[in-house]
Amino acid sequence: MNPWIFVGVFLLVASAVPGFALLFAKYLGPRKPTPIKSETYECGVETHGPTWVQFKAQYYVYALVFVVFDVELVFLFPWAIVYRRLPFFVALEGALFLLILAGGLAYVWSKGALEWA
Amino acid sequence: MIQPGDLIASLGSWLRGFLLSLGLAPGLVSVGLGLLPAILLPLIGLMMAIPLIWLERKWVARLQDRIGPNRVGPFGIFQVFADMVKIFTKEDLIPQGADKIIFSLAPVLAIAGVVGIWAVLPFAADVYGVNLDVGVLYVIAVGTFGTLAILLAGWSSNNKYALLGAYRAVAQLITYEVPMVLTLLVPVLLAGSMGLNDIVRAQDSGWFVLLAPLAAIIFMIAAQAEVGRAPFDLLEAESELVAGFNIEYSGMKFGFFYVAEFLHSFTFGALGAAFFLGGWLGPGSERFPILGVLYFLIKSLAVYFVFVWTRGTFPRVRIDQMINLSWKLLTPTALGLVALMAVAERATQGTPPLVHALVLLAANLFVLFFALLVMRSMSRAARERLASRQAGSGSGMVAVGGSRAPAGAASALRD
Amino acid sequence: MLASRGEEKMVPLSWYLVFSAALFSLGLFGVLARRNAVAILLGIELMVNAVNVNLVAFWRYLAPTRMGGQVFVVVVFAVAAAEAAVGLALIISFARLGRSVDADQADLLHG
Amino acid sequence: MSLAQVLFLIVAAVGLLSGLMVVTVRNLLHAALWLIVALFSVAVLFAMLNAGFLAVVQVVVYIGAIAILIIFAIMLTRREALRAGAQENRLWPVAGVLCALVFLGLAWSASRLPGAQSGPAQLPGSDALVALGTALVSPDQYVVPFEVASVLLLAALIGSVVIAGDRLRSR
Repeated sequence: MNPWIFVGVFLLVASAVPGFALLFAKYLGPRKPTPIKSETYECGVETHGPTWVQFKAQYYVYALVFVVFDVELVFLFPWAIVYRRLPFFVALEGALFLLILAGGLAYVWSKGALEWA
Repeated sequence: MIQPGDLIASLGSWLRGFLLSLGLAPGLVSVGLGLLPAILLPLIGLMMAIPLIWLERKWVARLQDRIGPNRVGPFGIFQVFADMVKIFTKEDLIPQGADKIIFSLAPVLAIAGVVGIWAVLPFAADVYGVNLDVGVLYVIAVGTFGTLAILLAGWSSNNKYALLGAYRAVAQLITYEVPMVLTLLVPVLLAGSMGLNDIVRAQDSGWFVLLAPLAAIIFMIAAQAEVGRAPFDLLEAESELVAGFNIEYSGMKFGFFYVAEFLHSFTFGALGAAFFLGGWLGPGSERFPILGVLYFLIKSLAVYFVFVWTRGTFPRVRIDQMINLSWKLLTPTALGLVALMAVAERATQGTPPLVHALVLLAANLFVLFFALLVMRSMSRAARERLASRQAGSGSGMVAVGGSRAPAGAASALRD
Repeated sequence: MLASRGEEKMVPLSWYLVFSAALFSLGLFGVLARRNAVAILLGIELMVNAVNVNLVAFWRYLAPTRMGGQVFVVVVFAVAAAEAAVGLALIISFARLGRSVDADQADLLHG
Repeated sequence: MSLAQVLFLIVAAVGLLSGLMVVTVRNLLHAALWLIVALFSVAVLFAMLNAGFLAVVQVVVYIGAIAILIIFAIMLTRREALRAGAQENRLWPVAGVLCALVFLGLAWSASRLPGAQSGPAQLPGSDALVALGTALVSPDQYVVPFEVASVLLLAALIGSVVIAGDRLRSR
């Protein structure tokens, strides 16, 4: 049997159970909505202006660096499981791959893109 | 002498016989029995949250010189059930302007993103959901649903603080995913497989924590940040963001985020046990699967305890410190470690196990020493720059952000 | 293993190809019809995914012993990530210039 | 109809429906979320095609990284997007007809392909993951594309930080 069938059923159950629990809780609890109750919560102060505050663009740069790192690292996994069966320079190949990554990190760092401020 | 029977296997064969006696087709029975764990395991995983929440609350309370829950039942063990009753019967509030479907979807995703990992956890030699050949990557993939859940929760709440909390949370999660993935490469390198059960088996000759202690340490730090607990609880910093991304959630939906957090911490404990502490390995675990499960649980709880200990002890770090710790300390260190470990591992292939272990250990210590050396010189430079700036007040702009951070990182690591 | 239980009826290769063609066309429609540059990028992602489905289906049905199909998909992943990173950076940079995210307005180099 | 076929049809329907939503929904963030659903159904198709590694990588790379990057970008450019008027080009019906023609052409040629109605080939007994890893790093196979891809990603990182970084910083 394809192991992914198991994974599929597992994930289905893992998301169906909380889903049903939510439905259950919805009908179990009281429901008396009032305008005050459903207001946006800001510790009692009335909310002011649009929710979509301009957010710090720095978050985007982290996401950018993350994407590149994530993609490269994922491709190291197939290398990691075979490199022992292959000649020695294959290990060096992976190390070279990591070195390219380190170069990218060093560039981004020196460019100041990792600074929070 | 009691027959060393496998409890689960005998139960399974009994069930199979029972179902066949009911007159069901054999093919259907074996498919159904194969999928039975897929239905039971997530339920068990969710149920695990009940004792875990009680245990952790008691632990943290003792660490902080409090008593913790002690009202409902002996030692407060029924506190969680009381909470469950309360949470089930609370009103289901949806704030105005919220994106209703996404608002309700986010907690479900958060739970699925944690419980999904349990599909590949190796509880004992033959007790596991499925031994995927891409197990480690599967763990990372399922984890991305947790990130998505937080982003959706923050976005759909129509609340500024929720949105800010979600941005912070996502920045933190993706930042710490890089060193996490890097350190997960180390067990894969050493075991030559991505299946979690294969990784456990590969530790028969020595736990990976002995071969790669530095990887284990980085894994622990990154895991703590991935779960988002103190000292990395910026995503729900009460004093700054009210409650972070889940501010508008109440009742059962909040309960799911809460449960997901506790389960996530324990699940990372279980992963740490499987990757670095030999999982279910132990005397007699091959013959008695129940012993293997016991070993695995004990080791998981041990790692989990370290997480709880950290949570109960440290104050929250600043956001720039948090970001810098990952990008400027953990990631470069992990990069160097993986590269060096790969070369060292390949070079010592075929040598006696002791030599092999010692070489790998030396590689770890070398990387650790080098990282600490660089960090020390950097924080010294930062201190000097700070001192000179205070001396000649306002003598030009000085970039502070990057230099202050390693000092924070240093103190985080030293402790 | 769903697809290799000999007696059962299999999913024929053409189903995958038709699915991928439909997904590709949807992506193409997004690229052609949308004005927002980010939306155009979403369409491109759909098209790339359609191509990937084709590659994997051909690998599985025609040449499962040679890993070329899977390697090609891996490279496509890398290219897609690079494309998204640079494309979005361009769009954000353009939006920050105080202009819009409308792809028709991106005519800075227009003499 | 067999179980595999039913499963395929469900997954394909979900994928196409969400693909349609991606290109038609007005709210860009909803479009991005539908894109995630479409990407996930493609991952399920990969798993059904016995390409487990690619299925997992699809989730990690596309949903975990690229989709989040896109959502961040949408949030960053939201003000500018609101200012823009119509979502569609004036000529969108033409585009629709064109795409329908493309689909018909592709589907027609796909059905005429030799072996299009055939079942899957026999999987080799050996571990596909090991084969993939070997193929990626063996010099006589695909090591050059593999390393070039990593250099490409490095170039993308540098390029996008240069493009976006300074502009973001100066704000």
